[in-house]
Amino acid sequence: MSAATVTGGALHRHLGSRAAAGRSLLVPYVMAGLPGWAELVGEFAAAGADAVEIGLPFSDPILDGPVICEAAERALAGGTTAATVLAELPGLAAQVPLVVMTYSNIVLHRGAPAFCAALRAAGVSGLIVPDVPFAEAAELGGACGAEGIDHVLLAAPSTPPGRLGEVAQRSRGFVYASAVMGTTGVREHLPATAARLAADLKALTGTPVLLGLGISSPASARAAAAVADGVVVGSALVRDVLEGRGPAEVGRRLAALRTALDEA
Amino acid sequence: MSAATVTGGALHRHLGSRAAAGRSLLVPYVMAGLPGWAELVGEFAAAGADAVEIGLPFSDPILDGPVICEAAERALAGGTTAATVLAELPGLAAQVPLVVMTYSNIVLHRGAPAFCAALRAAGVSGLIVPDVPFAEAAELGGACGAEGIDHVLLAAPSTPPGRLGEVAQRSRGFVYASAVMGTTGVREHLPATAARLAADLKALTGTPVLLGLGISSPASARAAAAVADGVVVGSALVRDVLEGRGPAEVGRRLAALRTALDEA
Amino acid sequence: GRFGDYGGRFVPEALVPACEEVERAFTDAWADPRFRRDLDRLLAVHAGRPTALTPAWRLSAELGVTVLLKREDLAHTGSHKINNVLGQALLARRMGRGRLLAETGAGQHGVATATAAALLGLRATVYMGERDIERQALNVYRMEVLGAEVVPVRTGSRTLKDATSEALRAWVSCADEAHYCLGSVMGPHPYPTMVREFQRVIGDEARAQCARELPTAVPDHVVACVGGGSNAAGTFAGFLGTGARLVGVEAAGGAAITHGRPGTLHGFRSYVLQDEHGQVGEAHSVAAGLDYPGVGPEHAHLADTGRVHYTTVGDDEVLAAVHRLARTEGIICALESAHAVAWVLRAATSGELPRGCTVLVTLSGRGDKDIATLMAARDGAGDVR
Amino acid sequence: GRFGDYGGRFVPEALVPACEEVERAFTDAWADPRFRRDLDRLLAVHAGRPTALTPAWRLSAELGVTVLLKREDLAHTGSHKINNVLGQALLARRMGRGRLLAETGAGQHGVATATAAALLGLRATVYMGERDIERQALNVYRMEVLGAEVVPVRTGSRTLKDATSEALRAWVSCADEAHYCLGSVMGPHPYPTMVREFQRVIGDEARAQCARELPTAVPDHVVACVGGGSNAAGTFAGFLGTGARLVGVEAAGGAAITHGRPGTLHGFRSYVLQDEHGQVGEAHSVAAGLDYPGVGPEHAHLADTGRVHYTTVGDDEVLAAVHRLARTEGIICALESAHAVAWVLRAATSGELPRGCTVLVTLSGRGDKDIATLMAARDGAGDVR
Repeated sequence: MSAATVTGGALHRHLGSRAAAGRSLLVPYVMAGLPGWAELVGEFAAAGADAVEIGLPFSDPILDGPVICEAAERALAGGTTAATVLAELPGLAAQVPLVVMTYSNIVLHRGAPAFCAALRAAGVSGLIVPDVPFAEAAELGGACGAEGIDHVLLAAPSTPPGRLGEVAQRSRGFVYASAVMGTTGVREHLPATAARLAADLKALTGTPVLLGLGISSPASARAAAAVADGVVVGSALVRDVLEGRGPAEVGRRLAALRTALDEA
Repeated sequence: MSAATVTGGALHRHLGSRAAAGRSLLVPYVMAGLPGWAELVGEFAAAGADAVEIGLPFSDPILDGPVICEAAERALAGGTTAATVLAELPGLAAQVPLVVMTYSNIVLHRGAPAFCAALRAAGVSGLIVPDVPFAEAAELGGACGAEGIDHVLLAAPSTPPGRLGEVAQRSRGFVYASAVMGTTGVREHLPATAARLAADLKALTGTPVLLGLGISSPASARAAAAVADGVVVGSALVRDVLEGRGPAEVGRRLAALRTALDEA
Repeated sequence: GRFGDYGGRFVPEALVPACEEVERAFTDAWADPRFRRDLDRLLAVHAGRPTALTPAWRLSAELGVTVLLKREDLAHTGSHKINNVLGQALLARRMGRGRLLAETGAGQHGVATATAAALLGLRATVYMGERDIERQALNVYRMEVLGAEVVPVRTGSRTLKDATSEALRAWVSCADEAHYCLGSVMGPHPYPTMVREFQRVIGDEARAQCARELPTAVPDHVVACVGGGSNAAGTFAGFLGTGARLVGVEAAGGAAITHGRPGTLHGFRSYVLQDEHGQVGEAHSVAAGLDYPGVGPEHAHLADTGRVHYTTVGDDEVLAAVHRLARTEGIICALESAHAVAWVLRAATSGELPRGCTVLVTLSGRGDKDIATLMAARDGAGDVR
Repeated sequence: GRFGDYGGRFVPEALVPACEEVERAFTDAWADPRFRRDLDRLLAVHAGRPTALTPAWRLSAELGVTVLLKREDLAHTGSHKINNVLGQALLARRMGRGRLLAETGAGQHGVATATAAALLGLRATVYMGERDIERQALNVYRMEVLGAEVVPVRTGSRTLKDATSEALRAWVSCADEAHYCLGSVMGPHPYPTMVREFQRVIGDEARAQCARELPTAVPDHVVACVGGGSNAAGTFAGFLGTGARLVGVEAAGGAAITHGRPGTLHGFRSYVLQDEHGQVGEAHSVAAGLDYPGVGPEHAHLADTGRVHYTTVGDDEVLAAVHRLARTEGIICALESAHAVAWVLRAATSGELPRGCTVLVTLSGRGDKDIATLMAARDGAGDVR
């Protein structure tokens, strides 16, 4: 993987053109395997998602807070595997690009090339693996590139300037900017660390910069949209699912976020 | 205390003359403070005891087995002290000499001279302190001598020949020959160690040699009498008391032993 | 950061700078004679090093094999864990960190971390699975007496694996003020290397002691139990350059090398127990300290290259080994350590250890913590011995 | 066999030859360089001696007094008891005895005896009060794992005092084949002398270590807890010939010297807690190892001559001392040892220990055995710290 040869795939083009048109991007997260998850993808598309992140549950999710941890446990307890999820995805006829998020062992278990080929076959256009940081990403990035999967990289408030530039330039689809030093989870306000990281990243790349981790309310989404190209929202939506809310109801929460972003 | 100056007191003369007359001596033990103990002294005298051993209970009786240990605990729990016992003794008008048996701390607590004076005042004529062996006996022996109390010494199967001679010559009243390497308690047969020790002692002194520790049945008493000048009987009688038998009944057990000895 | 295909730094980007800082600080400290002197002094005057090398006279006579025991059970807090935590605590102070984070399973590493923190005036936060907290109430209270905060972990199986995940998560949010004091030769680079270096004092001491004790200077076999693998890594470090045959003994129910396959967990790539879908399994051993589904990456490499022979023993053999060693040598070793002893018993019987050979066995810790487990095993199964 | 008015051999005539034989054998062995070499080697390779001398840096800074800790808690089995039992077990083997008898209270001496017996291939029979057996189930099982037989004692208060009486009784009937391995500087001659000599390794080591550690070579104060008094006797033995002020700290509820009067118990004359009729009392301390109503006869003599200053501390101070030491130095010491620490805390505050002075404190054992007691104290009384 060299900077010169990496070009964007479908996700990259889709989000890039929407962002260029001035739209604040909204990428919600679905934990695959929870009740109604497949319907939820459609609801999110209908509610204005620009892409949907599909979480493949892993037993030891070290970047995830209590909500996603519990969701993963439930999904695993229900027999969810990467294979069952990828088999279902083509049937969803999703109206938006799909981005898989999972941990490195799930990828490594099949081998990165085979895993990426399976993603492609399932119609997935992006991949996020939070425990493969930039320095470990060469093999995975190559495998993604070979299958036309956009490999989304994460940046964090602690990422030093030099590496921030590399992450910004290599990430495809979008740059996942961690709004906070912490795990996924519901937080009341946009953390103070978010604005600077987003600004730094935007100065380094034309790829959309999305803030994630802890963004849950219309207010914080609006605040994030003011400094970045959009947001990733996970725990707030997954919590709804865990609490028993149906796809339509969860879709309404996303619609409220869409409204907030559009008003920003 | 030098061998030349030690002469016997009342106990010494009493037992010496009876033994010389061919009588097998019988010295039963009473734990002072148990129910009916005072009456028991009279019963024992009536049943043919040649002297009665009065046990003053001590909290940590290291030469005593389970029966006497339990008796001591009960007596102490009932408030028995050396003082209460010695105060009662004169009222018994005992028909035989009384020998106090207790442990060194009870003696030391008052000081040996004061303790021996109290014994004399209470009409006691002998003293056995099993945890004052010969080598530690000088002070106590002197105090006894000063008050005319016969200090009974113990010999054991393990006592080496040299010291056996000294014990035999210094002991007054009788020589307490430990029939067994062990504590007080009820044993079925006369231990094999008894005969040799008794014979060795009898060869060393004219003072009566009484076997004690574990002699409980008429048969073992008879066997003991065949090799020694008599027996000390404790646990078998105390067990009767602990089991609730009254003075008259316990006296009958002693009478049976008396009969056995007289038939020997 | 690599041992062949293994190791690496598979952590969120947010943690990479913290790992890099630990790496820089450790590299710098390890080359600094003053740091080494300070650590050596702490190990000597506080932890009681050097630990003894005990010839197991009666067991040796029974087996026909000369058995030497490296006595980490005599180290302060009862196991080799203290070697590593004193090193990391000194490093944390050097880095200006005021707090230690740690994961713990049965509580041994947690107690050691709390101890080092108290000694150096640092705060300590120990993550411990809720199930382990219930099972190890005494160790929890021990940590509290030492002034540490014990945080219950309620995710997953609520045991060591989850406590480790939680400690990594917590570190993300406080890496600027806290040092993650990881307890074994695992985790993201530089931990596997750093912890091995802090534990190599076991092997270095044993090497020198064997040279005095044995006519051959070097034992024929060097044996240690392997969970995460820190006592084994420290032991082997002293003998990799010799001709000694090295043997790592895993718990049959937690044998990442023997029964696992390559994977990533807790920031490193190594052999990992996992199901056919890549979900990490739970380990099950009578020894709580070996209840870990992964193994340090250097062990994975040493297994692949064949320099170390890894094998397993089962719970029954382990319990029998505790009793055998207790009755022959007067040492009740930890159930973890008993895995190494059990292998020696088996190998001496089978002839894998030829008569007259010499065997160094690291006793990683003492068995005081395991007495209740031994009692339960006795009461539950009459044939334990 | 005498220390002033104290000591002696107040045992039944039947036991005198056994005591004499122990005396002869000990005198002979102690003068035999080979015995000394064998014992020294066992202490080194098996028990982990020398134990560390730990400067208590943070506590010293807080108190304004230099505190050095002699770390018997690091010795094998967790206390200084191992020094004595290894000596007596070697002696028993030299005397051709195949079995050790011992009394135990909380179980520490029993575990140590069982350990030494296992190591030397002897059998061990440990007498233990029925109440203590109930309270210390883990130590009972530990002894059983080591192969010892634990005999419940049902007389008297069913605690240590009664276990000692029962062990003496038992010895009467088996003195030809068993050695009575008494656990402290008490009992009939030669035990008080012999046990002190086996424990003087504490003081001798500490003396040499202080000479290296302190500019003044000898500490100003030497402090140890006193129950029966063996760790104190061993410690003081190294410093009687120096100018150090020696301090023995008794438990307020078991202070034979401070609250007792002369008497005889278990074969020796010394200070004994007793009622106005000469019945021996029960001691009560949060530290089970100090629950003994007597004290070694040499201590009685050292108290009378004034060479050692004996004082007491109460349970509350002791519990506070455990916590203070844990939080400043990372050492959870035994409740017994905490008596010595508690006195230092008090004396540093009151000015009895002037600022800048040096204090050696013997930590006789580790506190692992006391964690349940500490938890109960916390739960029972909010003001323990």
